[in-house]
Amino acid sequence: MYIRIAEKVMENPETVTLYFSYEFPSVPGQFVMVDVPGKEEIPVSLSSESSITVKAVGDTTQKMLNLGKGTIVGIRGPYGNGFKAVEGNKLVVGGGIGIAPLRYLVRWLERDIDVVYGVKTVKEFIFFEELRAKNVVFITENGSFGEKGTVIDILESMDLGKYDQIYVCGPEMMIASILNLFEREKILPLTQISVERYMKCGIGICGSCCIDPFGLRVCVEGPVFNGEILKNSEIGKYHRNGSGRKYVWKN
Amino acid sequence: MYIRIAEKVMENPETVTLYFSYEFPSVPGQFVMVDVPGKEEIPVSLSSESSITVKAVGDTTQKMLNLGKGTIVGIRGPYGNGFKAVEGNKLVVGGGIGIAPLRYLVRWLERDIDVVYGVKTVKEFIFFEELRAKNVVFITENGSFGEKGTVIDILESMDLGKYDQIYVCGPEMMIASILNLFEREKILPLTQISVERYMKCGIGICGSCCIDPFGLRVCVEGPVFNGEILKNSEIGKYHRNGSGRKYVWKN
Amino acid sequence: MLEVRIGDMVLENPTVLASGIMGTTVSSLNRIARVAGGVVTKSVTSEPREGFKNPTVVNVNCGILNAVGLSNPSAKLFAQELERYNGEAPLIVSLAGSEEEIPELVSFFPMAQGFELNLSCPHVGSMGAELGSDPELVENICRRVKKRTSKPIFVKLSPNVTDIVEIGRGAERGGADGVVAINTLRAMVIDVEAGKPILSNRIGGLSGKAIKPVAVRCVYELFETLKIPVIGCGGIITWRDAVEFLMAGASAVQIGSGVFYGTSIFKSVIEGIKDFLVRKNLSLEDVIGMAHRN
Amino acid sequence: MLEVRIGDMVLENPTVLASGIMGTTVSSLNRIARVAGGVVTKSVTSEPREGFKNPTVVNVNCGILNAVGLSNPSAKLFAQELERYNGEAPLIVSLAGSEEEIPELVSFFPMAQGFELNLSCPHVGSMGAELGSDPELVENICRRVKKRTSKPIFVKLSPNVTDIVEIGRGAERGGADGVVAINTLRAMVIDVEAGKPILSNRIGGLSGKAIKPVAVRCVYELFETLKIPVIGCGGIITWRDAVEFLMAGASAVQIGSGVFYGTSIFKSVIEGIKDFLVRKNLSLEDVIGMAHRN
Ligand SMILES: Cc1cc2nc3c(=O)[nH]c(=O)nc-3n(C[C@H](O)[C@H](O)[C@H](O)COP(=O)(O)OP(=O)(O)OC[C@H]3O[C@@H](n4cnc5c(N)ncnc54)[C@H](O)[C@@H]3O)c2cc1C
Ligand SMILES: Cc1cc2nc3c(=O)[nH]c(=O)nc-3n(C[C@H](O)[C@H](O)[C@H](O)COP(=O)(O)OP(=O)(O)OC[C@H]3O[C@@H](n4cnc5c(N)ncnc54)[C@H](O)[C@@H]3O)c2cc1C
Ligand SMILES: Cc1cc2nc3c(=O)[nH]c(=O)nc-3n(C[C@H](O)[C@H](O)[C@H](O)COP(=O)(O)O)c2cc1C
Ligand SMILES: Cc1cc2nc3c(=O)[nH]c(=O)nc-3n(C[C@H](O)[C@H](O)[C@H](O)COP(=O)(O)O)c2cc1C
Ligand code: FES
Ligand code: FES
Repeated sequence: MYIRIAEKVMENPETVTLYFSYEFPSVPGQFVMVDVPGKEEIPVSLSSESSITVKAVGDTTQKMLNLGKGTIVGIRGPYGNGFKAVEGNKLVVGGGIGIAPLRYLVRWLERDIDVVYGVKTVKEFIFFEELRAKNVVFITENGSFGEKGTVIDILESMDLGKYDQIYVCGPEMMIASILNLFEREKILPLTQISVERYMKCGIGICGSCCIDPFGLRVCVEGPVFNGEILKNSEIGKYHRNGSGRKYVWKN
Repeated sequence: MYIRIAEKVMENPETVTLYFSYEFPSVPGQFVMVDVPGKEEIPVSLSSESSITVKAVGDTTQKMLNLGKGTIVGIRGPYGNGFKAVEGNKLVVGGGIGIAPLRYLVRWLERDIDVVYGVKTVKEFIFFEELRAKNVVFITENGSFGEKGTVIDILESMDLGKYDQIYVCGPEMMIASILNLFEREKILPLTQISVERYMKCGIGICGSCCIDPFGLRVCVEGPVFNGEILKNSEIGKYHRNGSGRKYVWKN
Repeated sequence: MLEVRIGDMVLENPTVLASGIMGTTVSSLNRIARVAGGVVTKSVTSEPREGFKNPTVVNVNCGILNAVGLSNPSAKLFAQELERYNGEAPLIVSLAGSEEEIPELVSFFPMAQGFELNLSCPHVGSMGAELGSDPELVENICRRVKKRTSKPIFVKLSPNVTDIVEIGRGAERGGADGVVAINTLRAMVIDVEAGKPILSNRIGGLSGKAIKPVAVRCVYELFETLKIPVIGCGGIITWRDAVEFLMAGASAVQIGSGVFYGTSIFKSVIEGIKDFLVRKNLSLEDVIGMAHRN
Repeated sequence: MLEVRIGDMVLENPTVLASGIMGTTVSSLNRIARVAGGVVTKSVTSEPREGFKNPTVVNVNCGILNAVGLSNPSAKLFAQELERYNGEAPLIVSLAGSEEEIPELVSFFPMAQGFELNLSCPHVGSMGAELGSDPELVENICRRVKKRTSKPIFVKLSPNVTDIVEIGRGAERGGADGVVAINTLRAMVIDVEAGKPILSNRIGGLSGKAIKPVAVRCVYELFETLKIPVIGCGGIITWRDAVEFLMAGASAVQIGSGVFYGTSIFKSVIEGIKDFLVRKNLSLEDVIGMAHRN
């Protein structure tokens, strides 16, 4: 599908939200493959029914920051499983750009949600006004706003036992620490964690997004997995690039 | 679609009705392409929602007489436009095996129908019991049953003006005479006449069933045409074989 | 706005009826000529051909499979048929046969405005292979046909070759005024209930939706190398399909199996192309070959 | 009931995972091996290859178009990966590269139970053409690989040739234990809004539903001439599709794009074939090549 950018919002100097005048039939946690003119096609989560939010980390994402309103981009999807809604108390945990799909999730879950949202410095916060209306703990590593520390620091200080479900998205090292914490707390089964892997097809055939040891495809069986499935997986240990070559995460 | 012959009824020594345990979504006048194992694929009208009735005139039709119950035949279709129902007094005119689609039509129209049905000798009548329950004039050329003469003879003696619609199917020479008669009676616009042409695809692409001068495809725009369209056409004059070569009808 | 010129031939719009589709009688050609930019007849041979037994044409998943077997009443009888052509769009007569036969056929058709050489028939002599898979043969046939006529000639290319561009080059060297890509893909469908191929000829040619990406690729490759115009054909159903072919480099497009969806397909493709050009503020020339420039 | 023997290789059932589909990591191969009769890995080369930029795989009408570009982490790294293969079905390693490179790759894979030679990559030296379009070259490569291994080897055939049987014969002469037909059809899809080909590599390979009739025809033709087994591949989604291939002469079938419909496709094809055999009171041997006898 080729679709025009209807609106463009710079969330911070390195993050943009692109709005389309089209609502993707979707649930939060699902992603689309976005073909950026002149650059590559990359997977990006929906940050609402009709938007994506991208942080510039390389060539393609940088280019996306500079796409003008009205530009036509190629979009395939939505793909993947997405988050599942549950009844009861819910905690949403986001780190960095990982807040993008969680913003859609928070809108969708509507109530009984606490949010923990950590970034490095205050300038990185996005969807700030929207989230602030919710029950949110803002965290910065340098203490420039909200609590000082990492998301893990805060989670360790919280009573996680009171939540019926915990939703997580963020950098892989944060997820790795969270998996350890949740294991210690014996709450892995109550978690839904979104992860990222290198993707080509997005539709479950090329195999590039498979994670060890079960060969689960992040694009089909994921990107949202139960914490138990991820605990003894490659997540936090290594990942693969487009050739399938393994790269061990440097902590 | 491949479908099993559920029931087989010999209507007379050279005509068989094959019943399938499947009701074709169809209207009377539509036909199917029937692929007879070991022989050719030929067009045959539906004689009910779930049957075809075939007269042995050559290799393939002869073979069909001998197909056993349970045999699997290939069927494509239903194709073509079929008859249209109208309100009011209806006359159904059949000659020879042309009664096959008309039997389905008579069942479908249900009421306000007169039928004129002519054959050469009494042995040729098919669906006799079923039709006799209706208001039918049976005709034989040799007078062995019913009125003696041709269908035309009888039609000429009737008050055709009282009918709101006249449906016709039968041998091409009969149709040619009927077209002349209807023209004289100025009732061509009130007629629906089913014709036959050599067919290959049945789906409107090969062009083998096209009739001059408008290039109408019997398999798509037909086989049922308004009499006005047929009046100055090739019908009754010539037809083509599989190579497209013209053959002038010998009267 | 949609007029195209291919060699000396002017088409009012870039849609052309493909060979073998409603091309057996002049009245069906007349019918399509009222809308299409041009019409190509069913391929004709010097001798009459009954063709294969039915089934000869069947619907398959995503397309149509056919093995009609070049049925035609002979060039002589078909020429009589074509005398009543209404002339509402250029008439292209499709010729088939051996290297010797094809050039002989030209003189039968004074009413033709061009000829299309269908070289996808079995090569007399070298069993099974097609005339159209030998670039030298293609070149020679073109030369011989060109000697017989000053009207534009087009070579209909088969996709069943290792390198379609090589064959296209042969046509160009031989003086062809354009190539048409593509004819059908060799294919087969087996009925699992009957345990045998559905077509009486077993192997047939696949057309329709299924072959469009192959056809677009062929047009793209030919456009890159050839100087003569390329006419696209294969799986065109909507205006989008047609535009894809134009962007790949086709100067015009032929529609075959798409007629299954109705003879109004020409109208809808034409209108769709028009709307597209207006919406994008482009001319037809801008669009032709655009994918090579982007 | 569904066991097949191809050369020395015994498959518990005739469904095999096609190369390049979920074949990059051993864990995904392990996953499929639990159901399928065999698995083929992603093609591997001597040097690591990043492959083409995304988009490399897109859904098209009736199929999938891909130009992944043989991305792989190199034979050496991939062999390390495969050490953890669970052995639940024969593992066939797909090898790609030049005439010289391919035979060298064999020794990296002691865990392989067979090799598939993917000869559809550009022929080093003769620009653009594929190794797999030259029967002599195919014969030579097979001979060279056979010298390195006593395990069965299969040649994956390209349909983008004038005569696939000729290539199959080359493989047979070279000592191949079977051929796999077919790899993807050269194809292209252009996005009309952007005015350019969708794949970053522009031209890609078409797979899925669209190519099934072409693949069935190839298998049929190969079975008629070759003595070695033919493995069918191309557009298999349902058990009916698989049976069509068996009837055309395939001893086993590979499933690629069909995995799009779920990894359970193997199970459903296997169960469907079983039901069919029971219903028709036939053995697998009865069905293989049946369309040639009917
Ligand atoms: C399911 C999923 C959802 C995502 N959602 C978002 C989102 O909402 N917002 C956002 O900003 N980013 C998101 N990403 C990450 C985003 O895809 C990468 O940031 C982007 O691909 C980087 O491309 P680049 O060309 O700018 O950088 P590059 O310099 O090419 O790559 C930077 C890093 O991005 C990753 N990456 C590159 N290409 C791919 C690819 N094809 N598939 C997966 N990862 C890749 C690699 O880890 C690479 O090292 C998501 C990724 C996945 C898998
Ligand atoms: C729309 C339509 C509906 C028909 N409905 C019936 C029906 O309900 N019952 C019935 O008995 N017959 C019907 N027919 C006629 C039937 O198709 C022919 O009788 C049959 O094709 C003869 O085939 P054969 O091999 O037995 O004889 P052949 O010896 O092959 O042919 C005898 C004659 O049948 C006609 N014929 C042969 N092949 C075809 C073909 N492919 N398409 C059209 N005509 C052909 C030709 O006029 C030929 O001269 C219908 C025909 C058409 C076009
Ligand atoms: C029933 C049928 C008959 C055909 N007959 C011919 C023919 O006589 N000569 C020819 O060159 N091509 C013939 N073709 C091929 C078409 O002209 C066209 O090249 C092909 O079908 C691909 O286009 P499409 O997908 O639009 O149908 C025939 C195709 C069909 C479906
Ligand atoms: C994404 C993708 C990647 C592929 N990679 C390879 C490959 O590396 N080697 C190979 O021989 N075939 C490769 N193929 C071709 C498939 O193995 C198969 O031959 C083809 O897709 C036709 O089968 P299908 O219609 O079942 O997919 C690939 C196909 C796809 C769709
Ligand atoms: S991206 Fe291809 S399988 Fe997930
Ligand atoms: S039978 Fe082919 S067009 Fe009517």
